[in-house]
Amino acid sequence: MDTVEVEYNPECEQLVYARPAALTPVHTHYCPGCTHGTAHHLVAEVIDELGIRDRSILVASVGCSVFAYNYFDVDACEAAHGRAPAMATGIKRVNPENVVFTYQGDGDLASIGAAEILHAAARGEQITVIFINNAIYGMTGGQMAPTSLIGQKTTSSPFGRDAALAGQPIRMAEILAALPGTAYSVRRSLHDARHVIQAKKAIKTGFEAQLKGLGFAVVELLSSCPTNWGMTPSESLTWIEEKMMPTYPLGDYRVAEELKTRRRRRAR
Amino acid sequence: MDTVEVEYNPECEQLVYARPAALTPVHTHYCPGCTHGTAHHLVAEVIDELGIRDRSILVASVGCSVFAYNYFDVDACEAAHGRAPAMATGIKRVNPENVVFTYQGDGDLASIGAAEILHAAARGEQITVIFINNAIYGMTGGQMAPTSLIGQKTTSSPFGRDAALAGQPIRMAEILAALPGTAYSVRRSLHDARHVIQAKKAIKTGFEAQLKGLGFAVVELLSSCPTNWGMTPSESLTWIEEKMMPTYPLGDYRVAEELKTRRRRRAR
Amino acid sequence: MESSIIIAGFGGQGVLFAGQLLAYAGMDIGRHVTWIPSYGPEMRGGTANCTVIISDEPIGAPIVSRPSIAVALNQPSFEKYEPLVQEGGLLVVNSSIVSLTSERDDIEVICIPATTIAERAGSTKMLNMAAVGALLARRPVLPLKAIDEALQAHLPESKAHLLESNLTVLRQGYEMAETATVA
Amino acid sequence: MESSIIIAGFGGQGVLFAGQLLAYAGMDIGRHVTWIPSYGPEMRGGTANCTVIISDEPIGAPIVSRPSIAVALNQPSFEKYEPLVQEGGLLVVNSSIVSLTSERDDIEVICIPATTIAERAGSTKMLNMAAVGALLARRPVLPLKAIDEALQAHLPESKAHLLESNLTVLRQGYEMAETATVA
Amino acid sequence: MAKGRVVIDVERCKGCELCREACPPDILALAEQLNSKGYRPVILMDPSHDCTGCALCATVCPDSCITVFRFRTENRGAAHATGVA
Amino acid sequence: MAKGRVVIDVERCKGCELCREACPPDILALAEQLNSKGYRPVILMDPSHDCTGCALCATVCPDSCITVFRFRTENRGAAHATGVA
Amino acid sequence: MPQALLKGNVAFAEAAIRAGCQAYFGYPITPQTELLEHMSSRMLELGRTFLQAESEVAAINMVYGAAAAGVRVMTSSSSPGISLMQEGFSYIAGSEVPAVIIDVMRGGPGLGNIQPSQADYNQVTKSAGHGDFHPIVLAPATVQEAIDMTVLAFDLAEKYRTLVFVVADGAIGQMMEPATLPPMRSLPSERPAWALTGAEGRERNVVNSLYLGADSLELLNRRLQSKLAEIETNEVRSDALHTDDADLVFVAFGTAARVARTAMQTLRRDGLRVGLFRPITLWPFPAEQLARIAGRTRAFLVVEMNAGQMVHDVRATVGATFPVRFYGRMGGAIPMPEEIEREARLLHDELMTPEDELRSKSPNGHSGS
Amino acid sequence: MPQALLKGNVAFAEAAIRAGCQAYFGYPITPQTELLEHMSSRMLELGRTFLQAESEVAAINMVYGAAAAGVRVMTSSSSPGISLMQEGFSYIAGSEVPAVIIDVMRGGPGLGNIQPSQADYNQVTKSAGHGDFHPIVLAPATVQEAIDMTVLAFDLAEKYRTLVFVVADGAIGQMMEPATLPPMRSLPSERPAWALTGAEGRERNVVNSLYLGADSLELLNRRLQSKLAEIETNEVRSDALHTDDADLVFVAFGTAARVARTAMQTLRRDGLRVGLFRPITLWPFPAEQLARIAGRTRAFLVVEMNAGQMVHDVRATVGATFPVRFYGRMGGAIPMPEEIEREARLLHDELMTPEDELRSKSPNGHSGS
Ligand SMILES: Cc1ncc(C[n+]2csc(CCOP(=O)(O)OP(=O)(O)O)c2C)c(N)n1
Ligand SMILES: Cc1ncc(C[n+]2csc(CCOP(=O)(O)OP(=O)(O)O)c2C)c(N)n1
Ligand code: SF4
Ligand code: SF4
Ligand code: SF4
Ligand code: SF4
Repeated sequence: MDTVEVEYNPECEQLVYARPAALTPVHTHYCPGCTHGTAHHLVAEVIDELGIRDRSILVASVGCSVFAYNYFDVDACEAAHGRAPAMATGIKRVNPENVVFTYQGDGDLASIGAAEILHAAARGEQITVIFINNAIYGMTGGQMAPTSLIGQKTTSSPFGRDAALAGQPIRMAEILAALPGTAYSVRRSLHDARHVIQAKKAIKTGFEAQLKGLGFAVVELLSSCPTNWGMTPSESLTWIEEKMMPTYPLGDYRVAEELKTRRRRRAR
Repeated sequence: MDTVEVEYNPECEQLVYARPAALTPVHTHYCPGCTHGTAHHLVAEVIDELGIRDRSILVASVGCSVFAYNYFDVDACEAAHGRAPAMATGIKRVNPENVVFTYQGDGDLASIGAAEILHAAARGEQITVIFINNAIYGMTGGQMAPTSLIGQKTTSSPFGRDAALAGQPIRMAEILAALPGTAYSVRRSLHDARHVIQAKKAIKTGFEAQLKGLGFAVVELLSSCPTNWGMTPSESLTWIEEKMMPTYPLGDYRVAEELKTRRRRRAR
Repeated sequence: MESSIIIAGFGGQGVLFAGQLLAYAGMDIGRHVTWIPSYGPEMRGGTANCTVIISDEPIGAPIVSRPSIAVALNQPSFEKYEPLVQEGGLLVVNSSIVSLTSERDDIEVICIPATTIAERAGSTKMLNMAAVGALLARRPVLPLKAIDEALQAHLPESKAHLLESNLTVLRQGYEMAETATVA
Repeated sequence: MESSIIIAGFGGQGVLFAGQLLAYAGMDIGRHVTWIPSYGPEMRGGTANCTVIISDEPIGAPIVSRPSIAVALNQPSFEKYEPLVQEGGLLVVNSSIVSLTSERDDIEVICIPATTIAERAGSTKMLNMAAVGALLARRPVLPLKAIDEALQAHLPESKAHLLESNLTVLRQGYEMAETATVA
Repeated sequence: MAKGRVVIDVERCKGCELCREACPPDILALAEQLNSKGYRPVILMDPSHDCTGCALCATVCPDSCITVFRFRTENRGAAHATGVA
Repeated sequence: MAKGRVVIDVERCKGCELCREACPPDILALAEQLNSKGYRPVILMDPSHDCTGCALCATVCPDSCITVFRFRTENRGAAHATGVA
Repeated sequence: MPQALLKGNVAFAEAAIRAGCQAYFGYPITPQTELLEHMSSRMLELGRTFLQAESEVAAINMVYGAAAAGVRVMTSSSSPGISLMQEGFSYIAGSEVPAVIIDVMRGGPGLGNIQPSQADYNQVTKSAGHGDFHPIVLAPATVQEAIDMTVLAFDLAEKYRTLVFVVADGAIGQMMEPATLPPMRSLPSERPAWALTGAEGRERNVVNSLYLGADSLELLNRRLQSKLAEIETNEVRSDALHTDDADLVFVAFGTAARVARTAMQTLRRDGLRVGLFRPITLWPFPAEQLARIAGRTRAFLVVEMNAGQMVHDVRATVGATFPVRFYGRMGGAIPMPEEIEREARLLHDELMTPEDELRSKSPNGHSGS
Repeated sequence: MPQALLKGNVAFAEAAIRAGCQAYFGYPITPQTELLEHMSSRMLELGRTFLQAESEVAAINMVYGAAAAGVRVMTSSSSPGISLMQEGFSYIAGSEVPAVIIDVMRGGPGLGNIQPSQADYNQVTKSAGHGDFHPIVLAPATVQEAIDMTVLAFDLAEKYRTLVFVVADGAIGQMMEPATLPPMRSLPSERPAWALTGAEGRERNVVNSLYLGADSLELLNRRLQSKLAEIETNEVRSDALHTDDADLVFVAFGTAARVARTAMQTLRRDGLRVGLFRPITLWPFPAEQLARIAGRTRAFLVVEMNAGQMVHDVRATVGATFPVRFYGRMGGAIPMPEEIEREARLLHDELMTPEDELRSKSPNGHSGS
């Protein structure tokens, strides 16, 4: 696929924003307004800014982001459902010089892949995990995820998620923060420009944790699924803010000292 | 196998302790001084005291306790390695009237079975989990477990567990306590009589949590493996106290209100 | 007699329901029918299509390489299926958004502004009914009445209030196609 | 010529090492050998055993239903293997803890107080050496010297300081068996 | 006078309109005709030249369809204020 | 005068000696001969009748080999103190 | 019951419910997800057990648990999920508890795609897990058969205390056809004697697949083998169409059989005497029935949606000398009637040539277009 | 290199190291644990990658990752663990990355026991996972072969970018025999062109098994099938002993072949002309070699430590008319030479009776004592 060549005159115009180089020109298959796309360009911008495109290896997972290996202009592979952290471990252990990151949905990471993510964090694997929490299984058509909200109607919880039958939503950022090998575990949201900008900062720190060899890093991002939530893209963003955020408070659940000090210094 | 009939005269003698009825007469295959046996008789005593022998279903796991179904005089099954919580879920969901408990080692529960135990806790399955943490894989001959201590030499960490390669020990009682469906999560030890008595109290509460339908209950027990630790039984108990307890502090990590109050009332 | 019908368009154009409607109607009047969709991961903007077979005998293959009737509700569908329609077959085209025209002289091509018809009746979402109407006007694989009844019987409750307007669109599609000069 | 030897006893009695020692010695003097243990989950008090085959030709089955030589270091092993020894075969019995005696007149049975011998030499753990010595005294499947050398070559470092006493026990077992009147 | 302008890759645009909502001066609108994917893309409608080149539209665009420029003639400083650098 | 006594299932005992260490008056000892499993079982050696029937041995015995009695003649109350009831 | 227009996946689910399925544990995967979704509403409405497991591994072990408790239980999945269940299948087989598995196959290997496939024929018939066992494998070709065989599956599972698979390619899961559902069965009032229900007033029950001694495990295996032998004598099912006068017989199951049927009709119209043999039980494989047909026809054309798996069972049945040709499509492609007709005409022409020549032409691998 | 007395499991591990294995990921399971244990010390000493995974599922996906990075990688397990790896195997096959798997089989089904078994023959040869693929399967019968075939496995895996299994029953993993280790190979200085190493100065690489379109996935499958065909022509291996003059030929692999060898020697001493055919590659199965022998002998006695799995490949090869008898032990039992001799004598006597009678006697299932 093509990219549009945008002409401009540097003399009198300053380029403020352009599509990041770490994204391929391919048109994504994501639904209109799906913030998977937003997460993609944030990760790509961070890769560009850190200048690690030619060192990075993406481990895509099984979910709507299954084609991520087509969208990021880096070496990439497609893991089995839930096993991205194990595959990333295999790669990072033999390629310590590479920057290895996984991109996983909530069904992938929190449900079928719970053991792999837990142990990657416990071992302190030097990988960065981008975790897209959209409270649903998107790819397969909107079934309940371990992250679905109480009362949320999905195609596999048609009467709304009932805590007595299906339990309460799992908060992965908090759980993973508690594991000994975790250097960085935070939750951010993609529901408006301000939060998108904060999310990008967190993603950058998540990669820096790996570059500094501090251990396992995960950035949980509250993301939308207009299609399976049955809402317009903008309604979806409101739903994230009003419905998801109370259950999934944004925040820093584990930030290694080395990362804190660094951030402060930069702030000055 | 036989049991010895012990004769005595109730007139002038009072029976203070006898082998619990919930244990079969079978001689266990455990090594001399292995506190798996201690955990067994505690669980059996609790079953006797609660009068639930004929309602209980044991889900044995794959580990040295693999033959537990021969030792407890209750309906029982043998789960696949690590999957006892899933099997117990299947049973409890169709037999809500039964008291379903798993008996799992640390390799079984914390390593291969991490996803199943995590989700059983998250869903708040009404089961009781007896978790034997002996910091090693006993059955297979002493390999490292996720619970092995830093520096601990095992047959798969011959130079001692190195945190940089294998991560830090995982504290399951704490992790499981953080999950929304957990009603009871505590850690006790089996290294001396006083602690054994405390362990029994915790096991009893763990079963009461299920009887009251409060949710998922787990009792982590620090246990010995003289054979694979290469120590005498009594050296092993010292090792638990001196080496394991600092890494695995005993304590109550989650106790549902209903269980607390009850305990207090009894104390009066 | 066996008719094989492929209906294709954008995800949101009610392609699958239009096919099901034909299948229901066929079943209700005692014909053998099969309906099979193209299926894939959730994606908007992807093109959806389904194959319906209506026959007097038990049906073997539920899919066909060359349908006797194709309904193209958008450009990509036209490009894909126009060449595949059997000789003597029918191609129904949604001229509201399909600008292309067929070069073939061995098939019947009927163009109707389905989107526009539906829009006028209240919602573009009903364009699929206009197409079905047009189809039946040129190929009486089923009596229009059967479709009417199927629509009443199987329109999802959520859409019940749209029954009348759907029927209208169906008729308008039918009539427009009856009178239309064939391309 | 092929000899099949089963050594059996309690877990702690050095059964497996005794077998390996024979295998090492056999290999070192250029014979074909196989060693295979009974294996199972870690359990004390279980009985352990291993099968050693020493032959002039490549070895097929690494296991035998009826060994030419059996070494029974405890009661259960005696009960299990006494009946299985081939006609004309040898049964070595640790009389220190095995009270039973064999009824068979078609095999040679040699009883030595292996535990006691070892205890006297410093540790009961060496009883396996006494048994090996006795075995070789009655069936020269290998020269005693080969065992000496194998022992020096393969005794685990942790036990190196016990080399001498092991050799002594080996010899004592050998001598006692040489002189012993056969049951 | 406009301080900036945006260029939209209309073929890539899926018409989700998130950029519209993010745009303070509200100068993005849906085009009349569909693109080849069947979407109504967003286009810049800035008659009174209100675009500040704040790039918020580009920040939230899930499909990275938007390129943003700011004219050098005035308040250069603003470039750093966008936070998307 | 002994306040209690213990009965040990010597066939079940594996001679781990944990009961010995738990026993306050230290009146448990290893037997001379092995049981049929090849273990040296523990036996009660209470010449001076020191057993209090505290049941600590039974509490720690991994193989539940020990049955414990307390004589009714004196301090019944102690029964409740054991905590293993 | 009147006919309804039913989607295969929904038909599987509703049929299971009517057959008295008391518990369902599963994990979403295309192209069988509608099955799980139907269960998620209907089972709860009926007050039965539905649980979306955290994974296929958990799902099959939940099934194992519920089966051990003696209830009618089922799970469903598709190829990758079925691979993850292999250990669980083996435990269930070793413990001799009944369970029903619906496998709606998709294109592989690996993540592959979600299009219809029959590439897991070997997986379900030859090795559904480690150790010596075979599940009974039923292969419906219509939505009506999907219903009937799901009901049959529960009965066979209970009768033999075994695993029963109902396997379909994605097309059968996704297509809609008119079909009739059976009436709702009443649930069994009590559990089997061996079930885990608490040992009140009876000897305790143990469900287990561990037999430490080789002798005891060999005994279990003998019992399993004689059970399998019994199944091989009693439960073989197949369907034959126009095979009496046929020069050439298609051998196919599932959707491939439907397509072959269409090809057969066209060819017959053109005067070629073609028949169709359709294994309904993939295990036990209807070898005798097939051998009998081999006696009266001249060649087989095996059509599969894979690289050639069942064809090995066909060859093993009729021997290397009998002409067996294979035509397959892979990766989720469905063969078109025209393709099969072409192959059939080629083969038919060859049938006029001497046997030996023909044989030499019969390729081993697939010859798909 | 001088001979050493080596345990099979240790031999596998040390041979892999000498063959240049750069990374090992595994999970403990009897009877292969010594393999993992040896790796845990040696790999670290050599500064290579060793990691005890949290499970077999994780282990195989770590292997997948390291293989995608282009290093020589291996895992090992036993029956239940191999079942858990099926999905991973399928992904590795679909992605065409090389990997070596050591499978030391134990008694099944289910938890079964830890005694030697060959009951997973079908699992490794017919269906190591969903979809159309076959790993190359090597079956050593001695500790020396365990070494040689492990080295070969790495070379074949790399040559064909495929999965290679080395399968042994527990006895071969546990026994000690004198054997010679190869010299230590130097590690490859660079990675293959397709490997994931970061896209510096080249087009980016993608390792993937997803092909959404049926056409593209069919293309992949065609490539895989032609690769398999190539392997079938180049890599078939087998061993024949005294088959030239034999009236009766044993067909067996692994430990069963060793026992059969002993039986053969005894029988030959008694004047019976018995031979032994030993498949070394279980896949591809040495059908031609076997067929040739069928041409000059009168019957086969297939001996396996299972209920009869390879015997189906033998029957498929020689057809229903050629006398094939099966003798098997299950559940971890190892057949004794005497048992095989008895079966052989029975069969040998029958060989003197008319063919047809004989055929009728040839049972389908196992006839183990
Ligand atoms: C082993 C296996 N099980 C199930 C599936 C089907 N499947 C594909 S994606 C998916 C879940 C996707 O949800 P999530 O991880 O939340 O990502 P999202 O699509 O919401 O971005 C499932 C269950 C599969 N491909 N493999
Ligand atoms: C799928 C599978 N993997 C591995 C094994 C081998 N295995 C048996 S027990 C065990 C671990 C036992 O350790 P733990 O759970 O800590 O219990 P312990 O023996 O220490 O009491 C392992 C790895 C198995 N039986 N099944
Ligand atoms: S289904 Fe949901 S998650 Fe998937 S692409 Fe569409 S909107 Fe995004
Ligand atoms: S190996 Fe360890 S855990 Fe197992 S029985 Fe022996 S002492 Fe206990
Ligand atoms: S946000 Fe992007 S995709 Fe959405 S409408 Fe604006 S430009 Fe188009
Ligand atoms: S604690 Fe029990 S097993 Fe141990 S020595 Fe005392 S009585 Fe015997």
